[in-house]
Amino acid sequence: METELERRIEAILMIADEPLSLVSLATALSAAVPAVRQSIERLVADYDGEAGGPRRGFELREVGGGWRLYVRDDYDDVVADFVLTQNPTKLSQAALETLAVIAYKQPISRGAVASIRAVNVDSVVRTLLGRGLITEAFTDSETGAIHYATTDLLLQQLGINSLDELPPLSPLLEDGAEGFDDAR
Amino acid sequence: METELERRIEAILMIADEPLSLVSLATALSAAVPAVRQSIERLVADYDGEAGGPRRGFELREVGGGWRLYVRDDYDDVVADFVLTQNPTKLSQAALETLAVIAYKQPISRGAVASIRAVNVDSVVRTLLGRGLITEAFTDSETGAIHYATTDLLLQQLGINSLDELPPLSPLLEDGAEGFDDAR
Amino acid sequence: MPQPPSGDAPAVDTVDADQTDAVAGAGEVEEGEKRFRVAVRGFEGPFDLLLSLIAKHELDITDLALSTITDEFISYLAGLDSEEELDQASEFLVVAATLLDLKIAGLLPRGELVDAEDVALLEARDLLFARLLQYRAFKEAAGWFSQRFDSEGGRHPRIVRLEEKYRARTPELVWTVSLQDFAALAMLAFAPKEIPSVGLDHLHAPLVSIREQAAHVVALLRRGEPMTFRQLIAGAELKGVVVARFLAVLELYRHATIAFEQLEPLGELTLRWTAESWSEESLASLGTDYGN
Repeated sequence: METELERRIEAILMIADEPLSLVSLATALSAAVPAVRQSIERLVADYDGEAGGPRRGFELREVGGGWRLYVRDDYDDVVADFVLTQNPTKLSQAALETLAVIAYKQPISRGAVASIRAVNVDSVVRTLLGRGLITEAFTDSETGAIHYATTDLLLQQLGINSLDELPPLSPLLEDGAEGFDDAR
Repeated sequence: METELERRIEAILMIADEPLSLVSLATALSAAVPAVRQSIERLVADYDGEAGGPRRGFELREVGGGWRLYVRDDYDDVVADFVLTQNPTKLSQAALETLAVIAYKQPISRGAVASIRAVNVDSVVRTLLGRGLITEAFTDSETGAIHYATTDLLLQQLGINSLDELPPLSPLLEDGAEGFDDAR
Repeated sequence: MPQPPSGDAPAVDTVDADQTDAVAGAGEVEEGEKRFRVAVRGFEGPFDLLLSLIAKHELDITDLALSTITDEFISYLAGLDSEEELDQASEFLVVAATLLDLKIAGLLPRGELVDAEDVALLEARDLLFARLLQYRAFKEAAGWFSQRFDSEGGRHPRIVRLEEKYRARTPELVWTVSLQDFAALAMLAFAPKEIPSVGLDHLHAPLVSIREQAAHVVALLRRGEPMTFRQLIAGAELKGVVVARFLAVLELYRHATIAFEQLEPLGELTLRWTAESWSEESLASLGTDYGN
């Protein structure tokens, strides 16, 4: 019965085109979330060769808050020729820095980002929106200022599951930031 | 060594969208065709549970002269249910707006749509493709960007015979839209 | 140790080796070769290193001739060709603006005369340091983002077209949009999105506004009579008001609207209106560096 659940999860993973959360898997399979979690764990171990079988050319990874099949990184070079990699153009330094500010300070208004960056960030914010890396979280009812937050797509592209996995800003900033906050 | 070949084939199958012939696999892996054939046979048996492991939720099948991973027939219902939940009968507002942008600006790349809509449109474009309302018109040879166009199905749904019958947008907005193009 | 602005600034001791390594190590996240290097009296090395030394109070900002750095930077700019280097250039501008503010704060007279005004100005200086630190921290974080994007960009998730048999079983689309509605949707999508400007003043109302104080200073000086700074701050009770008024004077000086005279170090500061054209708009752009 448990094994059967793993096979059904395998079938769905085969056609999924984005990371699937435990909840959405459980809903689709009419199964309990803990059971799905256990099955996922077993599948991960299975594909990693820890269940008696071979270490597969693919792996099951948790990225962006969900589970998805990936080519195992050992074989990324092997498949590179096979995929039409449409690598999006790299983000500029300005865009990366703005993204970092939003990631750590979200939800944050464009004006607040600009005051940290000390430059106008309008076009950069637009680029980040178009890339789907940030989204409009809410609009302040008093000031009308749109506040931005990062998206699951950002987590996916960073290969992490939650914002908690962002590296801590250096302790230097901690000191600095306090002074800065006071000033505002 | 032989086993290693199976893992590399597995990696390629995981991301291959089309059935792959033995020859194209052999070429990609710099391996001999007979060795690839044997590996494929072993993988088929492996996924079918004849190599000591479980009978997987997916299978390796030869279709149209090539090999591709498919959901195992036994799990068709599970997958069909899942697909159903992913595809409601009505298009979302985001999908409709994206469709409108493509209709008036075709052929247009996904990136260009994203920059007009200021959101990421990847999943919406997939939905529209899946619904047959848009199609891949051509791929820019330089950038590799796929350009999309609308289909006859859209014309039918709108009750018109050609794109010329789309109501003209006000000249003012045309300017605005062009401004955005420049800004990209 | 802070030095008075006039007089000979002693050469700063050479940076000890391990420190250089530490900072250079942090910078290696981004590729190193063609980065902007600075050579001013007492310091030679990457701009980054210069910054971190200033931030750690190990190099005195008042010892630096910013004009030399700027000159070097302009000639460095002339040799730029790639977009990446241009990124560095814009980064420099951000930091240079902060450095300039820092230097203005750093040039304040200090010495035996320690009074409330000086203390407040020192606090303002620390705030600018804080901004520098914050900028550096986010820059480092951006480096991490870039690395992750690169490494994750090389990974391959399974994305394949849905098999036809499943696609055929998806429920039929219920189309309810009329031709006119469809055109209206297009118009909605093409309409230039208003980018509402965000008045920071609403968000973090500052206790004292430099712009307001500048308006006050302008009003006093525009009458034409020179005034001493002491006269300018007469009646100001709040420490913050004095500081803001001083910063306003510096800002106005930067905009070449006023000139000042100081006959001897720590002597009386006399201010004079020199601007030929002045509009309220000029006032609006004042003090924006300070976030208000």
